[in-house]
Amino acid sequence: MERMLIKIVEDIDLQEAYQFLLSPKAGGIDLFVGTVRDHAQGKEVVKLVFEAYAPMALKEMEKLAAAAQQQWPIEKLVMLHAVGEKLVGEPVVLIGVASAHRDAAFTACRFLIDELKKTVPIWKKEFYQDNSVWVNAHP
Amino acid sequence: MERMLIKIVEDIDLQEAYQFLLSPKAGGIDLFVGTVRDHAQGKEVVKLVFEAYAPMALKEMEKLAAAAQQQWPIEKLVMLHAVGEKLVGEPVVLIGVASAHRDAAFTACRFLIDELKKTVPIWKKEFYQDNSVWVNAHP
Amino acid sequence: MEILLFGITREIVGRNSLEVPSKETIQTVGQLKAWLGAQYPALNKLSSLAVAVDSEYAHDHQTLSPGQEVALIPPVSGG
Amino acid sequence: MEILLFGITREIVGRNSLEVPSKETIQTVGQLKAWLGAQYPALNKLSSLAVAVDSEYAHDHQTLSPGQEVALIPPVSGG
Repeated sequence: MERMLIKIVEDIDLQEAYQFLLSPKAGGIDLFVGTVRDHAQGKEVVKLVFEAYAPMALKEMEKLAAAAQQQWPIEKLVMLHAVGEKLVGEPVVLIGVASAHRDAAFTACRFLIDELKKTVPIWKKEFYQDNSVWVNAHP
Repeated sequence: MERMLIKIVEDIDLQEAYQFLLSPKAGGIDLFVGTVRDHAQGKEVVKLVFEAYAPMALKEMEKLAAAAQQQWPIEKLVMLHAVGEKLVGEPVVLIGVASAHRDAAFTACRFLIDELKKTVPIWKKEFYQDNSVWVNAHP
Repeated sequence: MEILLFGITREIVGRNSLEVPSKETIQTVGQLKAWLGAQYPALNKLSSLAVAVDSEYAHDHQTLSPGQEVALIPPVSGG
Repeated sequence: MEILLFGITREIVGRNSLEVPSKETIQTVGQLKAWLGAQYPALNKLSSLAVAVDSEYAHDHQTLSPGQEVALIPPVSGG
């Protein structure tokens, strides 16, 4: 049985992730979905564009998944990240963890999204009404 | 705009909850889904049956939602609990929180499921191969 | 006075609700619990037993009045 | 040696990848970063700049060999 679904995708499919996570041994599933917010740095956001160094991003996500599986008893794990243009309200990242008990599901899910933001080579350009910026690029 | 969706239902509809939670002001959505696990107290579970004192359960869930909204900046909030017979793998409870930042979404979601289990008048009867028991009823 | 029953209390009593005979002089939640425990000793073996009045958890000293909706709340186990 | 470029480094250089002239004697990741910083001073203004070798983060002392896939990794901002 495949326990991990890790992909770079055009569009996040919540239903696909949920179906993958369902397991007779799991009592709790925690799903985190990151969506495009209409504001950032006090400005109105029009859209985001995501770019990934896909082979390395997948490798880094797999390392995080392995680290989570060593720390917590995980039945199933999903990590999906979208690339391309995303409008306000659209999902851009999905992390899902199914475990026998909810504590592991919550804790591992939180760990995975926090670490993904630190190490996975994916870049976000934020487009405001008047300009655009690569997020985190400058101090 | 309605910010809270709180219901006792026959069947949990993840898609309905997700659509309700999407908001231009939200950057993070945390969704917790509790499902029927195939084992409990070291025994094989065949099914669960849930029973609610519905008017009071809704009132208690609304109190928890209000308490969460006072503690964290929440855009949208969903609490769904199923009643009736649920088989292994089926969802029985769904908590969803959308917030501008993920910290509030995770923390409030965890708070809501933890508190729901303590105070909301819903009862679960676990059916094993050979017998059945009302969970938590006895010391 | 009618008492709504759920979960294991429904199974102990064998019905969905229970009528407290009007001859009983039950004025508070605590008195109701004592009377019920005497009628149905299995209720005393539960991990806890709360009473809800008009769908709110009630304290033992709370006075019961006619027309209120009263329910027994055995240990909850939702989620 | 070809260097893959992403995000803001792609915009600074103006291309998806960059060829390091073979006359340059670049043996380590650190030397590559120094050379790039001299050619494209805007790279020095980034919050951080990592190099990946064969899709793994590389240390400055790591030696570069022909045939490896080398990429510049500006500050990530996924999620």
